[in-house]
Amino acid sequence: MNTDSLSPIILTLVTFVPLAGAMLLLLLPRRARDIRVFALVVSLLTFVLSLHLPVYFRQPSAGFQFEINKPWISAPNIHYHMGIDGISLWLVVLTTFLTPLCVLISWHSVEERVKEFFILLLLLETALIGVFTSLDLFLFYFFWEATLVPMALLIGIFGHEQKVYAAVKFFMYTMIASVFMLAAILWLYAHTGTFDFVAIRDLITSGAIPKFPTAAKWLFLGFFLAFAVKVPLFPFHTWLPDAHVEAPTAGSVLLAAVLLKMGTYGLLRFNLGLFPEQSRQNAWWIMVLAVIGIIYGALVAMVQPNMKKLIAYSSVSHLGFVVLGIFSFTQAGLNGAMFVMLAHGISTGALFMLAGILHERRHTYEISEFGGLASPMPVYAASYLFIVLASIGLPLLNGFIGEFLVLSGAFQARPVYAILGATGVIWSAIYLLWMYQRVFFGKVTNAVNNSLTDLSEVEKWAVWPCAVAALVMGVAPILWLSAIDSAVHSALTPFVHVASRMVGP
Amino acid sequence: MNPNLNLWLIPVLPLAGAAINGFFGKKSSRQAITIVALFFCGAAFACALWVAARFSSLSLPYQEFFAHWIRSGPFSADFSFYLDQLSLVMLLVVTGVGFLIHIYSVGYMCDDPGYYRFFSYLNLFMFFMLTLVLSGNYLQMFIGWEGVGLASYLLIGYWFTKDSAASAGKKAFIVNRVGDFGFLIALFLLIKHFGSLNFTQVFDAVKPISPETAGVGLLTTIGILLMVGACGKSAQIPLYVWLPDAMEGPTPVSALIHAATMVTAGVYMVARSHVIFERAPIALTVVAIIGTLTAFFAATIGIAQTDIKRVLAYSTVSQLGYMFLACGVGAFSAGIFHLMTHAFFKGLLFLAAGSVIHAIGGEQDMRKMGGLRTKIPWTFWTMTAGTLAIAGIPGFAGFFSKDEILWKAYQASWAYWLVGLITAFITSFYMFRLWFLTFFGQYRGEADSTRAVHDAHSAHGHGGIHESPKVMVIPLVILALLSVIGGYVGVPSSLGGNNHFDRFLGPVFGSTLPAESQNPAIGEKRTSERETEGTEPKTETSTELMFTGISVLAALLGFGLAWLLYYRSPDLPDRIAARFSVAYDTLVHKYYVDEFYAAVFVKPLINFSTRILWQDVDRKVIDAAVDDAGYGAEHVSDDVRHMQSGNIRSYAGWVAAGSALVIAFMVWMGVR
Amino acid sequence: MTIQALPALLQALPQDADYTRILPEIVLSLFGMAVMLLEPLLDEEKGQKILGLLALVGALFALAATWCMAQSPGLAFWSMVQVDGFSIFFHVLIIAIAAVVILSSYEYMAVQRIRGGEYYALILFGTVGMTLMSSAVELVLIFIALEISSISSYVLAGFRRNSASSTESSLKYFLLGSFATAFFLYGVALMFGATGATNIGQISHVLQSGPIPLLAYVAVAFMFVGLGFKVAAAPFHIWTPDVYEGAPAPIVGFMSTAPKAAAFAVLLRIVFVIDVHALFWIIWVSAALSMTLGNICALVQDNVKRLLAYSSIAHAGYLLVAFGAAPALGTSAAMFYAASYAAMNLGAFAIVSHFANVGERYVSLEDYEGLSRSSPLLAATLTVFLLSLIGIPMTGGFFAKFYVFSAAIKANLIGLTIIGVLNSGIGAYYYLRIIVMMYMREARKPVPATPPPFALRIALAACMAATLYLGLSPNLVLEYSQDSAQQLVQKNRPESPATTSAALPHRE
Amino acid sequence: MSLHLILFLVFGAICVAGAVNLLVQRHPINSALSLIAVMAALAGEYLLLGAEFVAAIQVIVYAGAIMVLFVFVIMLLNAGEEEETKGSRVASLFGVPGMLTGAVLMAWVVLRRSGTEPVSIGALPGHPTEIAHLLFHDFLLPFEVTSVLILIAIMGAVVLASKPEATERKAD
Amino acid sequence: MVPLSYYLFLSGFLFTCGVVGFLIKRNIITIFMSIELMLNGVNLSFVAFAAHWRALAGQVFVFFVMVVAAAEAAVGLAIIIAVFRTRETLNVDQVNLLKL
Repeated sequence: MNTDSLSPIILTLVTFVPLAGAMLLLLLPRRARDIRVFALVVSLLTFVLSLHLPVYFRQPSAGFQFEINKPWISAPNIHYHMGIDGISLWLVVLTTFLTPLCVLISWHSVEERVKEFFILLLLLETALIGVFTSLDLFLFYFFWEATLVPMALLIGIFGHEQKVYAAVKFFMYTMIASVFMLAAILWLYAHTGTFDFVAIRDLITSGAIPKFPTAAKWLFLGFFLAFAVKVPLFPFHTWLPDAHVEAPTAGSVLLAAVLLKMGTYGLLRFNLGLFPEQSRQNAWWIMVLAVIGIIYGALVAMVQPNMKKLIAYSSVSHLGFVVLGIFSFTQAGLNGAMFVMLAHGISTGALFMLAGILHERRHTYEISEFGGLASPMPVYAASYLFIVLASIGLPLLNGFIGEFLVLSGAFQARPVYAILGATGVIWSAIYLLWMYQRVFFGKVTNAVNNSLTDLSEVEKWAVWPCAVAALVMGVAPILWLSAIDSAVHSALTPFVHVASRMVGP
Repeated sequence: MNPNLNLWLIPVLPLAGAAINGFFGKKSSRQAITIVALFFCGAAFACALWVAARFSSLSLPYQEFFAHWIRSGPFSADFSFYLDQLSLVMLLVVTGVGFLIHIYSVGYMCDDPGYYRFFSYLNLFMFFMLTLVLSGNYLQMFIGWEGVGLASYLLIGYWFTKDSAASAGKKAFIVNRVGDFGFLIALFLLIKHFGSLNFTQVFDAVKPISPETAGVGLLTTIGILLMVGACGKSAQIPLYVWLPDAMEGPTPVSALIHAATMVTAGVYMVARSHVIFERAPIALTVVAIIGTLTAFFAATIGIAQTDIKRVLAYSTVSQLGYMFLACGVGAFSAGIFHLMTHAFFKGLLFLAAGSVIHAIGGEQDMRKMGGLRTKIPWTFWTMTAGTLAIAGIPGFAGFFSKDEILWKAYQASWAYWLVGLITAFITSFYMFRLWFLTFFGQYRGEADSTRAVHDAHSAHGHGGIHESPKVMVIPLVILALLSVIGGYVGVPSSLGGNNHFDRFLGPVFGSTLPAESQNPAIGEKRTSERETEGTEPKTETSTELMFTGISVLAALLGFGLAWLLYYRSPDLPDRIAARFSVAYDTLVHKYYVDEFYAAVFVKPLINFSTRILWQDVDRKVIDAAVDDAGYGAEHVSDDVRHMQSGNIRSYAGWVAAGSALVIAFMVWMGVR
Repeated sequence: MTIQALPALLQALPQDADYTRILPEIVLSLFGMAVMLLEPLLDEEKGQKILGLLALVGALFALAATWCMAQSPGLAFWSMVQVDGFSIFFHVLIIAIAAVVILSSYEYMAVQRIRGGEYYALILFGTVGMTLMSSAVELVLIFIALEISSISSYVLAGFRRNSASSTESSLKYFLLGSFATAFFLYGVALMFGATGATNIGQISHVLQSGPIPLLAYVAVAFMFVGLGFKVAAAPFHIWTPDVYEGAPAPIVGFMSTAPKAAAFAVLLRIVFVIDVHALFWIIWVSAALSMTLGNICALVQDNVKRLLAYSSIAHAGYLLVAFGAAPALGTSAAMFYAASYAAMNLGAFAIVSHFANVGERYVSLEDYEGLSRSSPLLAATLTVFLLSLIGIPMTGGFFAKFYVFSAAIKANLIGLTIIGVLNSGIGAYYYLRIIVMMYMREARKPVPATPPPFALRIALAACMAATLYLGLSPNLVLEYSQDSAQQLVQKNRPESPATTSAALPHRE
Repeated sequence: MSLHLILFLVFGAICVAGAVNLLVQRHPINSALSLIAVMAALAGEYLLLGAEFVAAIQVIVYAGAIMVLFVFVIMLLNAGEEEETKGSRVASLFGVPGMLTGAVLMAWVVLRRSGTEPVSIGALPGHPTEIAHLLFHDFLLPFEVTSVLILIAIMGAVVLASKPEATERKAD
Repeated sequence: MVPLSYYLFLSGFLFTCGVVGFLIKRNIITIFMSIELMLNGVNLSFVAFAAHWRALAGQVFVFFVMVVAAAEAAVGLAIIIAVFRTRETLNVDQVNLLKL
């Protein structure tokens, strides 16, 4: 292994540096500026550390890397087992990439309880990274649940008018769904004696678990329900618009960009990884839900009067693509799903930042309040347009690659679904451009808007990295895909016979 | 084997220009912006010329790999470039006409506050268009395909404070997306069945397939889906609605994007995919029918329009229909030929129209023009050249190309020919109508153009009707020249030429069908073509000549009618319109297609989404179910807690009852 | 007595080891008496602190004594008490609870102006009863110990004797408690009738050496009623909310943890040592009912104490789930649960009692509005406890739940586990309401918020440390509880080494 | 029918009558007196079972000391006849029938129980010495622990029954 | 001779009477007396079983029960006094401040 000495502990570092930062932040005096700078430094440090991962990632290898496996609790056999493969690698980097931007975007928008805000943000980062790096089911669930609290608090404390409703709804919805996963995890532990993902997967593959065939159906559903709510797959999506609208900008960003990916990541890693047989059997209706999600999310997004709600519903639509790709069980579909996850993270994250910037100035998200903003805020308008274009899947920007791969993969598996899903290409253009037109074009109808200031330096630093990332991902997706491809290939190994059966005419 | 041409430079140069202007233009001087924009566009043109110069020494098709783009399992799509005769023609047209229009724009846009933005967009468009033209696979082509759509969106909505402009831009993008949907599905089919999107690989895989004659086979499906894409981009029925609205953009944009280059991308794509289409006769028929119908309908609409640019827009739609008709009957080279000549004369017409608009301070309504002949002579004369070219007056570029198409159409079916002929007549009519209305008679506009207009010219310092500056006139002249002589590269043999153009493209469109399985219809035509090239029978030539005569006659008739109605007795049209008010209204309202779309697709969709999906399904069903679960729990809670009555005796009662149950159960267990 | 009889007599006397094995109880009693005796001698105002300190020192000494006790495991006083890992665990737990309660009572007593000599003494004496419950293996002793703990609780519940609600809670607790005790006692009598023995070991031996008489079933039923009442398991939970609402807040913290832990210890001995399989379904239903009723009723409560009372019912339900599992696993899970529940619930009640202020005026949810602003640290601390009660990772509550459900699933109790996890999901709602009040709403009326005094801080720090420790590094406690559970289960049934999970009546 | 049985029935009848009377009487004093009668009769039953010492204690401690306390409190609080309040439907709808069912079940269980043999006076060595031996040897610990219980009871009674002081009253 | 079951019946009857008394009586003191009745019933069982098993432990148990009953009586009556002091009533149905 030709990696440097940092590799064995790098995942631990990346995961827990934000936590350590949060702890230190606790001790810092309540001076807002210091706290912001400190949070930024911590999150940047995490990002820099996380860059170690792609740099030293051994491309052709499909297994887990940077693994660390130490016993944590002996009695239930819980290990501190972390590791990443091509699938989780980029999600980790996505998280660490977005957190500094979240700090920046909150620079001025959070004026009260600054300390709490950044502590929660850093805690959330730790939990999110933990979700993606855990290879022990217990550890995974541990981090999975741990994401709930900071997120709910971010929404509930720093949110807008209906914040409490949204926070509670978010919390309860995902909490109740994820307990089913807990039950499934417990079942697996009870019958395998281990929480280790790899070990359980091997046991399942070798058919060594008694009673597994009868239970698998329910276990699959247990995992699926938790993930489906998180994704959110139609019809489990209604928490999302509320949560998004009420959340503070940084919360929305992380919620859309990373939290939702926990669901799709889970589907990919656990539902597909542990229950290939059941995944195959259930794929048809899950794909139906995904397609409904794509179209439904888009149509509902189209008619939203509230910018953030619109973006939220667009997430439902985009995540539908991801699920469609995942359950196509094709190389292209899964690659695409992974890529959509990342692309959606960047572009929707940026969209929420942009919406937040507007909210900071006008304290509203109502589209009808705006109009003609391109005149007073040209840079903002241009940045917004760029991100919108990325989001509607313009080639050479990040959205396209994923959608294309997903749809072509889905087309190989089930053409009709893919065709229906492909209408999403039209819908996304409709709702985003329509919204863009209403907000930015025309004359300034609302006199207040004339005096709006353009992007500040801090905001530029927050938004533009996303734009650059969107462009780079669109032009050189190969940088990402090469790592994803091999991981997906091995994830699909159990499905080879499925795929070959389906590709026929 | 082949020298490295570095084709990637050609698209990347304008991109650099766009980036420089986009990022730094705001603070740069106008001169700097102009220099950057023109330099990079001109450099691309120069490169194109350089490539053309070296073209003969290449073994074709010339391919150039630049970088990997997407790789997923066995599938991969790369940044690669593909050069053959077809793309060379397109390359030259795009860079050449594009460069001219850039020059023109310098004058036209000189007072616009968003000057840098405009050139940035324009350069960006060049980048995408060149990417489209030069791409070596369908996916990269799709980059350009979508990219030009984006540029079009940006440029149509260039004056974004105008609601109509913003809407038009959005409409263009969305309608194009509908077409792209078809395109994408076609690509998926290609991937699924051929595993690649590279032109060479796909075509090599398709070539052994015999033509599908019956049913909707794979290639037919692919063909039709590609045609759907082309319909969007090239504004064919039923997706043509965006193009007339696109005239909200600045006139150079209309000339460059919505006349000369972008809208022809569909034709280019169909021609590029001719290997597939040749094997899908049904798809070809669809192409031909769509082309014919579009040509006819758009032309009829053109009759009644009063906005000078809109007339030209419908004319563009109509001419694009011709090109598709050509492709549909298998005469791809004729289609490309018309594409080229059309780029010249329609670009010219738009620029000239722009010059007219410029001259009279932004007015676009022909009813408020008239008598401009003497005031803007350069514009008048160049416009005349363009009009003659499009009307199909012999000797001008449009004549040759249109004539070839009609002839090829006749060979496929007389119906195509007939409709095409009528269209030619109408075309001639409305073009001369425009010509007469604009340049002859009395000036009908307000003497002093002080009215607020939407063009940037409202702030224009120089009042009164005036000729455009040199920087605008020079491109006009060049294009006028091209409109006159452009047709001579492809003079059909029947007219004494030897059809250089057709021959030049021959290697591209040469029959790829396996000899034993030739489609009778196409096969025959092919045979006849081959004969035409060699020692063609006399009868064929004479028939062709006769048809040429007929079409010339139609053009002249059109001129005559226009002369009669708009020069001789200008009050006649109103009376006719009054007499046939229904028909006239229908034409004025463009057959109510926009209204139809709004009523059938847009409004129901919005209503459906708002009322049913959002308000009912999302809020009242799904979300309400979630909330009700919560409220339900609270209700249950409220009921259940009445167990806690506060009365000790009740509590004891619960305990007693509970213990009775426990005891009973245990007794049962014990007995069992 | 003749001199010859002396050796026999000496042998008949308790040995040193016997005293060592009840050393904590002795220490506690002595300190209790010391507090009692000292009280009249001290100044009324200033004496309170000294008495409290004395009680605290007593508790700490008792902890030390527990260490001594742990050095000599075995039976004492002719098979009255048994010192094993199990009882040591509960000794430490209960005494620690007492210490924390004493700490958190200082301020409360001062604010409520209650004179505290008897108060601290009662806590210490009550602790004696509870610790004895955990180590007693003789039904007589269990009964007496149970009564000690109960009667001291009755009195403590009514300590704010001017308050109607406090006396009412005391009365309700007393009447219903005695009622339930009578059931328990009847069960003991029947068990005695069925087996002729009152020692748990003997009973177990008798029951397992032959067919189980019908009377034993009934006896277990009655005993379950009594103990179910003590642990507030449905349908015998009904007293809990009223009593908890009326009783002084620190005492509620005490009552909801220590006597419960002790009662669970007894129940564990009865269920797993006597090992009556027939109880399985009753426990199943009771657990399911407790969880569901507790959680459902808590949803709409507006009084924090009452809300936490319902939550304690729910938690009793979760704990009961462990009883359905295989003995070794179930016991250790239940032990762990008791410990982490004690940590988080005590902490929560300590804060509630701090906020309650004079006359327990501020105990409604509304009063918690905007607390995160007026006293951020306390709010954060309470949040941690509430999160632990919800079962969020990094807290003891998460692990406790996880361990219980894991044990249950291992015993194939899938239905109960599903009910349990669903309940823990639903239950999150009402804890969340408190958090919402503190963090997401602004205060609408002034609620006096004083900084917590030193003693309370220590108490909170201890609870917090325990909660986090159990949540992050539960290894030590888990291993200990597993070992002692193993001992408990194995030692008493040498003749049936196989775990009973296979022999249990048809489980799902 | 032996004398033994007759005595059992006589004492039993008093017990039953007393218990029922306790329920029927409206005034607590009457109930208390009925309870005393039950306890006295029970002492008789203990004698029949050969538990002389228990019988004696029953009379002294239970019927004597405890019931005196009851009567004393009744007097102290001047408790009158109880009012008929409709307080609890649960108690009458679920509690009483439930308990009666339980009683019937119990009776059935007792009936089913095999191996019941009759016992008589003196059949058991209920001598105080032996009881003392048990109490001070085998049951030494519970016996000692009882002192704690009594201590608590005393303390509790003192705390709860004493008049609240002025400072406390003010606080509430 | 008297069968054991007779004693058990009597014991059960007393216990049941106690329970029923608890459920139907309104006066707190009477309710408390019902509890005493229950304990007495239990005691009878103990003594009967002690006779049955020839085991004195049952009788010893009765002593402890009596002690407990005495202790309970002391505390219970004190509580009743305290309640009476704050409520001025002995009717159990009116002691329902805490509910729901």
